[in-house]
Amino acid sequence: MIPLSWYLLLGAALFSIGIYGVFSRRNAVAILMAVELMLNAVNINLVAFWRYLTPEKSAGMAWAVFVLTVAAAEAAVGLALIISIYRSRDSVIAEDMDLMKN
Amino acid sequence: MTNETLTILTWLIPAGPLLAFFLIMLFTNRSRTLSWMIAWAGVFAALILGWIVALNTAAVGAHHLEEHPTVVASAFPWIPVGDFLKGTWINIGVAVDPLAAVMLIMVTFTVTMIFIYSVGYHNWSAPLGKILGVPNHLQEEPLLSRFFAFMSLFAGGMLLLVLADDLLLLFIGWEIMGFTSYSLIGFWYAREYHLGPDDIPHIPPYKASIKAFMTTRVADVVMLLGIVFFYFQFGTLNFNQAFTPENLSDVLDIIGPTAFGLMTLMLFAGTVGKSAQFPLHVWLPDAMEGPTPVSAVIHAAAMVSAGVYFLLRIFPLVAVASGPSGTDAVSFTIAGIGAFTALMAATIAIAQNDVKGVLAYSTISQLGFMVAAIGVGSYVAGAFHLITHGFFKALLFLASGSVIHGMEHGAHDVHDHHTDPQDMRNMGGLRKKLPITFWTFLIGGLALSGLPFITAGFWSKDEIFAEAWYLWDNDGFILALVVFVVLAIAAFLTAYYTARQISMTFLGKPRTPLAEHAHESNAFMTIPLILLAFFAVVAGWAGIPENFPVIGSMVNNHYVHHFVGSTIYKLMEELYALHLVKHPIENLPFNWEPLIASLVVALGGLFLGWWIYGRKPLETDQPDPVQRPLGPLYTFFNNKWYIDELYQRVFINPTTYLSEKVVYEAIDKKTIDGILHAIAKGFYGFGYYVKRFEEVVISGGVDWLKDGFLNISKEFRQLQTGRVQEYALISALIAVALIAVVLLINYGWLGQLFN
Amino acid sequence: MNPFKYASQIPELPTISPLLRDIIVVVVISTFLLLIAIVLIWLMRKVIARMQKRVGPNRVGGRYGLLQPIADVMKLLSKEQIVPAGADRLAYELAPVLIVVASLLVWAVMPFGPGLIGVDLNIGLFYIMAISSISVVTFLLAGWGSNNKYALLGAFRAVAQLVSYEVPFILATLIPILLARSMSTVAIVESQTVPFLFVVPLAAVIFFISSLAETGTTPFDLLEAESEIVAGFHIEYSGMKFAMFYLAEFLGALFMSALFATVFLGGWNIPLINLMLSLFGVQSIDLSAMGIAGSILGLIVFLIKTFFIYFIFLWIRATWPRVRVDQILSLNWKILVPISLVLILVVAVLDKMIPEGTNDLVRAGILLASNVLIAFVALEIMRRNGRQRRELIVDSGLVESGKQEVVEAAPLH
Amino acid sequence: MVEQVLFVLLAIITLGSALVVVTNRNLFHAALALMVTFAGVAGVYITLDAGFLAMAQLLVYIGAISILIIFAIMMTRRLMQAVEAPFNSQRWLGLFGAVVTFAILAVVLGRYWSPQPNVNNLVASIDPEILNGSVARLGASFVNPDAYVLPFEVASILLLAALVGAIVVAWPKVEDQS
Repeated sequence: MIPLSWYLLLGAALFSIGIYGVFSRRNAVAILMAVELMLNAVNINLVAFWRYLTPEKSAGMAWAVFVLTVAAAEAAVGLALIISIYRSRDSVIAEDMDLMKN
Repeated sequence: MTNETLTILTWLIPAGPLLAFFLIMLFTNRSRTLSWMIAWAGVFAALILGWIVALNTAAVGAHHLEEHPTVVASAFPWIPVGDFLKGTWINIGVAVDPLAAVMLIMVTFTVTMIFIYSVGYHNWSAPLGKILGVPNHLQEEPLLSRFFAFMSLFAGGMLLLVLADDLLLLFIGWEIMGFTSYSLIGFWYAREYHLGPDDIPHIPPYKASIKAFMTTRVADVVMLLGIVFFYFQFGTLNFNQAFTPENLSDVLDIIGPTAFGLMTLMLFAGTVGKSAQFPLHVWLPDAMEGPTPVSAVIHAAAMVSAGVYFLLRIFPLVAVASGPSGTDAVSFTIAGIGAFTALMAATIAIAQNDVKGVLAYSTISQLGFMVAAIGVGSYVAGAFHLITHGFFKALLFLASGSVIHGMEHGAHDVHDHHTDPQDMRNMGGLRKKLPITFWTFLIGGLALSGLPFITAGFWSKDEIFAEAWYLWDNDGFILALVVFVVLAIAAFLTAYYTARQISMTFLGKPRTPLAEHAHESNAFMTIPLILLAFFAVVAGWAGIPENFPVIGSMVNNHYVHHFVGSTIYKLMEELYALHLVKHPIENLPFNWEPLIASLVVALGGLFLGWWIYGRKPLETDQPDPVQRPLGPLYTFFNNKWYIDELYQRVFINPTTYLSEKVVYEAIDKKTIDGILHAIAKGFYGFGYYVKRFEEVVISGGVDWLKDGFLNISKEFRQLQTGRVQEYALISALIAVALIAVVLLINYGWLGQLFN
Repeated sequence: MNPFKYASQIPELPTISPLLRDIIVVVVISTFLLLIAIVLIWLMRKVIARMQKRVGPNRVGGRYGLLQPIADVMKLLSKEQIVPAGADRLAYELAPVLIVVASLLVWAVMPFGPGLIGVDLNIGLFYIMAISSISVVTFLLAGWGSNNKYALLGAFRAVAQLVSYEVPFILATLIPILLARSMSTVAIVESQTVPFLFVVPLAAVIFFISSLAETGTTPFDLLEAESEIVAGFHIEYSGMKFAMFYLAEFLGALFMSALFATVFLGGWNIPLINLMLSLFGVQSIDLSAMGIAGSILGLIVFLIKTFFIYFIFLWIRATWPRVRVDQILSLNWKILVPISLVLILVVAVLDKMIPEGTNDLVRAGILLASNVLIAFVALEIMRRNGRQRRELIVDSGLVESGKQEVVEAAPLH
Repeated sequence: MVEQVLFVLLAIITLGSALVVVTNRNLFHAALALMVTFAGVAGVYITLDAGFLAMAQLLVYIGAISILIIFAIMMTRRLMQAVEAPFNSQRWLGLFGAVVTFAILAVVLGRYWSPQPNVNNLVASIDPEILNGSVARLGASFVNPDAYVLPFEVASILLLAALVGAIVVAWPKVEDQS
């Protein structure tokens, strides 16, 4: 019997790792990967709560599925953006994309 | 057929053309073929349904109809008026009684014929070069879809008017026709004329359409006032509810004969405008600028008949208003206008040279016949002449269109685009060139001039004469005698100018190369002519009085009289019992005088016309034979009694002068603008000082402020690195910090967090 | 804690602890597969050889060359392991292992017979799809790892083809799931009193085509088109690693045929037998109730069906030419996917509309009619498009095959 | 007990590979580690009796998203090979932010859900029927107007929009294709 808090801790840790990746990686693709990590962390929490609090309902799973969907869409569009930026600016480094500077 | 089915079918009659209009306008206006096919479908549906309904009505039988004239009556509440919670609604509804039935037969048939004809007519349109804005010869009409859309809308409006059971719906159909007639008369909107000296003077289509629209507006405003008056008095717009003996007598008692007559005349004004009676007839000849099918549908089948039909609809009102307890002014006005119009138009027609112009004026005069007949109180005769005239006048217009068409072909072949193909002086000898057109035109013309015993026109005119004579003979109604005489003269002239027209157009030998090279139109145009010719003859036989010598005993049933008469038979009986009308709908005894009169005028007129024009046909450029004998009278007729010029001087010039000089110059420019300029100057002065203040104080301060912000922003701009991650990090850190603060506040100090 | 319920156990066997039983099951199944792969190799070579008027392996092990595969394995085992220079070692080593693992994992939910199943997941088919999507990754690993442009190209092709053909594959699998109202393979098998092949033939056809593409056999074998990209993603692999790819390929083909047999041919059921018997009023037989005998009988039936389908695979492989990349993709996106979407809609609505308790034959007939109708309409539309395409080619005057590609590929951009 | 060990193993795999994802210099290996993370999360789902979600995780994340990411990596390959610092200037600040976030989350968790088993009476063991029916309930709730039919439709529209948008964005310019 695994306590709920273990799952929540796992989710929190995964989330923090994702945050770290988002803030500190230079490559846009890497940033995207980190975002996926964060989404997974969220999903873990959703499913854990579903299992432990309301297993007879389907709210947790349903929202997990929605997060899955959103992640898929986000990855598709994000990668498309990255590739088009790479085509136009020949770089996928997030720091180089500072057209709004000053 | 059950009554419910009949009701549904009745509702569906106008639906077809209206639906066709929307379909063409919205979807198929790109495809010409699809458009006219849809239009055909609409009118054919209307034709079939209309005839089914009409024949079912006829099948009920006159005796039963006399008791219950309204076969189909269906209505539903439409507009809430006043205290509509109590259910005072204006209903929209249809009703079919014998009068509507005969109208349905005539209108649907002629309109369908005209639709068929239009396809053939428009596939080869007006000549090359002479006219702007219209397709070249042997080219297809570019706006065919629009044409058929408006024609369908027109047909729908007419059917709506015929089937309407109350004044409002009737007025709606009336106005729909008004608008569509405007847009159809001005169909070739880009036409401009460069008239030679000897050309027939005519104004371009767009002016003609505006003229028609404005003229009928004048009438319609009065008519609308009349409708309001009617509703105010009767409390309903429905004919069957309004025209009960009680209502009529009550209203007559309440408002008195004068006001009653006034109401009737206000409604009658609508007819004057729509049916082109004397003061307002000027729009109709110019309306000939539209394509010939439009002329046919406007001046024969639908629109002008609508006026008379409306007059027949409100006939009980007329009868009561001019009845024993009414005023004779009503009948004098109506019959007087009708008779005068008939005579005037006939006189004008004898001096016209435009083949369609002659027909236009003859239309006016025939409508005068009907109006006069109704004025003297002969209901059936008016209706009967309305129907027969619808048939043969549509025939005549279409045939004349075919003639013009042939002439234009000739014009194309000889490359002569300056001779007017509509001028009868340029025709002649077309009998060989256009055989079908000739024979059908001949039949129509004979019907118009009332060739005895065969044609429809004879029977309907004879009916009018008989009625008028009977009224004079029986109760010494002096007006009836006047009408009788005037109409007899008009009929004589009618026969005369018909013979003249046929002779000038078809007989003799061609006077111009155009006529030389003219040739017959295509089957689209000739087949409707033949069908219409059939009806132009046969339609009259339904109206042979049974007491007519020899023939009457053969037919032995005055069918139209009983059928149409049964519409208001019962009502008139009751009104007669109340001494509100002079006499009910009754069978006339046979009299020799009207018969002899109509025989004489018809045959005499025809013979005279033939004697002058047909016996030795005109040569090229030979002036009109009657020009010299008639002298100034001829020019007077030829210039249409100078009525247009009169209106120009009396109405239009003063109006323009008023608006130009008084309103624009004096009031607007001088007075109002003066005041405004004064105010403007004042504000200029004020504004100058405001400007100074603004320059010195405000903008100065703003500049100072701006510089300050500029300097500050120079410093702060460094913060904006344009890196997403930095922004995200900063915002996240701030959020984390906030959360931390909240938590610390919630949980007290860190010390007691983990216990 | 484990939500998955095991299949109905065979009573004769002694009951043992679940963990031990799991291990036994895993060992048995994987051994069986690894062995049967050898048979498959021999079968393929023999059958294709006969179809091509050759004799095929006939030296090693009797005149039928029964031991030929063993010799092949020996050769592969004894070969030298070459690692290309500049290879990404992690990916390079991981790929063959992963692909074999994936191709073995899917068999866990395959019902060989009554009770003969690794684990009866209530989401069995979904599990299969998920695992087979893993195998896509391994191609990328191999292509990327063995630092070689042909390999990378092959990997790209393979991934493009597999990922896009997963769509009609899944859609076509959804239809039996709809009809059986369950994703469990056992439930699907048991619900097929009439094999779904005769109920939704169109779905079966789509499934078959996309399974051909999934396994990358002819006519969809672009991922290892020897003539274009030398051998696809596993060009740089040799010896046992290559053997693993080889093995995975055979297992994949066999698995697809087994899946077809399960989903559309009624698995270990003897087709239509219960309907026949019920027509004669005889007591219907239930293999799952007949204990071990039933299990063996079911296994035999299942294997017969599976190998029949596998034979059809070989047949196509031996006879069909290869198609172009753009043709593959347009076939997928323009034909298979729309048809299967429409089919799902129609089948779902019809299946809801047919009242419960209708005779299975009637239900099957209605669905069959709808399938035939949709197929006819689809064929009609395709015929129209084809004619337009031909006219386009003829008008453009490029009729010789060389330039035709340009014209046909044009609409894709 | 077995389950707890299993869970700990899964957690270690997941977190470790996640760390690899965010720290590894070679993006391709990072992507591989990402797949491992996804697989680990799927395992976590299985321990949570959410087999369906686990499979969906495999199908979507490993089968689709990872493939996409690897494609992107390969298309931008030239840059991958160029030696470059994997981290930007603010890595330490980011690390700090992440740690603080984790700390706060941990504090809140510790406050509400005690790490000891069987403390706050949760739904410990439920009959397997409910769990077996969970997928069916999920599907029903997606098409149930009282439940999630609207978000479901919105999600579908979102996917469509993403499809179109991705194609449009990544489409080569007109001058690119000869």
